[in-house]
Amino acid sequence: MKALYDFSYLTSAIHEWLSSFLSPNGVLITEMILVGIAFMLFFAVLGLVLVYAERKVSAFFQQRLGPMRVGKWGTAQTIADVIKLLMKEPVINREADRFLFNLAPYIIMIAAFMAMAALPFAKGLQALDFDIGILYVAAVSSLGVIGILLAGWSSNNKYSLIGAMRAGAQIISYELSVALSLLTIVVLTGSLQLSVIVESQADGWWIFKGHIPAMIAFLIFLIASTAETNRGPFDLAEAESELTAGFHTEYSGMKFAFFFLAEFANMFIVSAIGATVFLGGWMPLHIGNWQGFNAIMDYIPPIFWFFGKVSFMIFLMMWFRWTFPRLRIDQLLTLEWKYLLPINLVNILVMAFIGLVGWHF
Amino acid sequence: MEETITTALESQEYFINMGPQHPSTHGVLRLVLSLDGEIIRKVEPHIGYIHRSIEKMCEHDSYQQIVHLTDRMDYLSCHINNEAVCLAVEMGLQVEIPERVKVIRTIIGELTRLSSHQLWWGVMGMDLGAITTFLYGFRDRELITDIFEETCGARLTMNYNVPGGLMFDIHPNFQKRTKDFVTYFKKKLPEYDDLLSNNVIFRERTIGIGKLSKEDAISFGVTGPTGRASGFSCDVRKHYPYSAYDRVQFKEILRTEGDCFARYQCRIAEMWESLSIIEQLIDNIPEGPFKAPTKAVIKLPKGEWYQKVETARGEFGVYIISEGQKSPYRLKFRSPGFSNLSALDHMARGCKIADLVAIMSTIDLVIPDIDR
Amino acid sequence: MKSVVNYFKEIYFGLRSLITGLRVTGHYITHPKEIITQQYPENRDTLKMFERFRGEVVLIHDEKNEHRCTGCSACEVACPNGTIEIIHKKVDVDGRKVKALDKFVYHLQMCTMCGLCIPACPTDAIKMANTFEHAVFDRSKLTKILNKPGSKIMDGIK
Amino acid sequence: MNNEALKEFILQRVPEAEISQGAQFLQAVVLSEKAHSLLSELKSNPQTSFDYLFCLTGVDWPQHMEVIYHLKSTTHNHMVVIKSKINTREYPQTDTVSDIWRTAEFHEREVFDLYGIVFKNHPDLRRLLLTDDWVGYPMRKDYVDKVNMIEY
Repeated sequence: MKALYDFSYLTSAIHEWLSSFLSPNGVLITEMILVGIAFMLFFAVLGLVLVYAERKVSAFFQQRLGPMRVGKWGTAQTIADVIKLLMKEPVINREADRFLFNLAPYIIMIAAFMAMAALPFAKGLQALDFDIGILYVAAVSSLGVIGILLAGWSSNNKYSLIGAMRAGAQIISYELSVALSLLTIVVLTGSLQLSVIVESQADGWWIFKGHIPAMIAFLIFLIASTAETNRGPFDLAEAESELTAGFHTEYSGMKFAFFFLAEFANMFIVSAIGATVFLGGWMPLHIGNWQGFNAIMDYIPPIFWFFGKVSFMIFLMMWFRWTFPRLRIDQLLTLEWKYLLPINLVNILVMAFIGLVGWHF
Repeated sequence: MEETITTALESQEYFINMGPQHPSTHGVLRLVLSLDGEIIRKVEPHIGYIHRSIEKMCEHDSYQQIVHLTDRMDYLSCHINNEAVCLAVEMGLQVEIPERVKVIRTIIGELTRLSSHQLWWGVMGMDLGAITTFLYGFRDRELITDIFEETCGARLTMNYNVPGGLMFDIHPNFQKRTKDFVTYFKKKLPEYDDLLSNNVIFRERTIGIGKLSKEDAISFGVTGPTGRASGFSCDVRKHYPYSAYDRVQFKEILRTEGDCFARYQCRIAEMWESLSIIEQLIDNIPEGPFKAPTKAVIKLPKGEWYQKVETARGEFGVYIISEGQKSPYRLKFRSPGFSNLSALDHMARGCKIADLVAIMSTIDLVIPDIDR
Repeated sequence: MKSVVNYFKEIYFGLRSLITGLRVTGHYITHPKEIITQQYPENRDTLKMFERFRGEVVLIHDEKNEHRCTGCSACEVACPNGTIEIIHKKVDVDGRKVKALDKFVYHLQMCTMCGLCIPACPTDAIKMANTFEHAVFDRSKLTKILNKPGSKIMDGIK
Repeated sequence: MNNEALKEFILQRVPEAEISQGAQFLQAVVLSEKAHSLLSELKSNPQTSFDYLFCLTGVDWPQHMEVIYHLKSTTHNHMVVIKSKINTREYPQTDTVSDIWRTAEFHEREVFDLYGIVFKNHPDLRRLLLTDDWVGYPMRKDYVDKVNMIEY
């Protein structure tokens, strides 16, 4: 029961058990390997679940049933897809730059892995607790664009190149808005450390405590992070009706699957960051002095709170994708530089003022 | 010589083959784009990938057999195409068509137009990235194809018209089903507005894009909703009423902006007009035979006839030159898509690739119609 | 000042239009009863085609294995694609040699389901069936002989 | 302008034109050399102002070729059919009208493709529907293709 609420018991138990028969360096290496394996497994499961979820959610938006054939309610559909992708022939364009072409999907995957490391999943369940957590996550999550640019360039396909260039412009622009909207909350927390930010929300989530400016920041974060993950309505880098598939036009088989997986992993990462900063991470929902209500909420384990909030954010992003038409590249940049960025800057100012005067809860 | 080399070197232009297999060319249309970055300098359509030489086949077929070939041209307004051939042959034979046939042809023609516009709406949304609209468009279209299947026997290539009338009478359920559909669709059409027409992203993507002036529209022979959005009054139903269009009240939808959004609005407004035409006629189908007596082997006298009708895409013309044989000497289909496509280069210059997709879907190209 | 007001107006109306869009899709995800998917092979038993649906040409046989085809080739002439081939044979009727149907060959792979052969038939011997599952692994299987073996023409049909 | 006036208008420009009243439209057969000047006059003259070319097609007759222009005026709402007669089937040539109506550009390419009628001064006269290396002009009556055509 305890382990469900605080994972530090579990992790320290593992640590002590390993220390009992290994040297400190050995313990460190073993723990690193264990964490790596855990993340890899998590990644695979995440991919399976999110792909299935996306297909089902989109189906229900469109009055369809979605996958129904493989397994009960089509639950094994993604596994079947993975097997199909594994068995596919990896085709490489003859004129392609083979080294970069093969490298690109791994860079995207590595970027996603690195960002995942700093996420606080639950109390005591965090691989790395930096004191500059937000900065690290923001920096690392934009590494993926290098992979996209490489993929587009090395494919020797004009569609891929256009897609990659679009992605470059898009991600670099929207990185600003993501970081600034997170900073709006950092103004209140006074720390960049993700665990501290979560702890500071024990008496209420920042989106409620910071009221209007925090909500504006949340909205901006939602838009900007959707754009940063290249998802509709901002999926210009793929834009299947214009560029067939954008930067991954030439990829097939498992390398394509990596891009696909990275997209979903990135979606999970930005949702997790949003949930951590705005919606209190793994903190349960607490309302002021309602003791009974707060106690009931405490019974729900933090890990469920975390994943619940993340699923909510992911659902919102799916909802956007399956409702809106796609923007054009110049409109996308206009939206960022003309609307999101100025509002964001003013919003930080307002938030700083509120924080200074103490008008937040 | 030196000058051309320097301009060639300085220019940033490169070429992209869009199609023949591309998701937004709606078939096997190939466009060779000259691009400067993302800006389009020139569009060169290459067509003919599904050219089946229907006109040549018609020179060997009997007039009844020609009708079913027109199904395969503009498959989204096949009934109206059939009607054009039948009207041309009937004009040549000078047979009087029963009133019942005229009304039924009009109703089914309008249903065809509706189904074509529904599909266009769905595809338009999908081209702009809103995939859900595609499914909604098809959901509503399904009900119309059900009506067709029950009455005509096929969902897409109906071949319901024969020279002189109809192949068989309407199904007893036809009126009820159609009325049900009209009430259903009147509720669903505002949803179309909510999803696309009023959407800020959609408006940004279409307003002011792909402008075509009225003079250019006439010069390029751009007809249908595409032409009417530019202010070119070209509705054949209004100007040269055929079948039962002379006895129904409807507005010719005209816009003056000539951009993608105007073309979009034209089609949405046309759907409302089609619904009203169906409502006016559905309860007033006169009794009578469903076919005028014609000979088994139709031989048109020597002469030539041109019949134009308004399909969902524009003015469709059938030009028959007969030498008195059982097959026409020459049969020309003036397809609306062919002329509309010729204006694509003019509209798309200076736009971005994403705009080209929007322009193409507002022209509403059906490739078999262009290639014939 | 006016431009500032317009700026915020734009944002407000933009957001509102997006929310109306979200409401439409939101309606459908919360109303799973409106799902229109038909699961085709599973619903084979309940699936009923409309009676006029044109699936393939069949030669009507009655329970005595008799058809009404005289072999007049009217359908062959009416067919635009050469789908129907009538192969004749000579039979003795009252000592005279008379043309009669030997094989009614039907090339389903060429048929466009236009239905022109049905009204062309003077004796109503053929009709369009409702079947639609025509997929086979070999194209030659699509060429069918419609008159059943041993069948003969009904009495009194000329 | 009614048909009588149109007839006179055309006869003034091309006296040798054969004008007949068809089932629907007024038809005028002119020689291909005269066609371009007549058509451009019909378009530019404010009395006629035939600004809408709604159909352009070729016909292969046993002795000659014909290019048929269906014209309509959107202002006056009258229509006329001009048939430009090319007195040869060997190497038929006529002037392009794509400088008068832009839509003719595509239609003339199609006619060139299928009938082999060469339109002089056309900006981009290439095959349109068929492949560039196609031999022959399929819509001509004497075209034979043993592989793809079924003998009737």
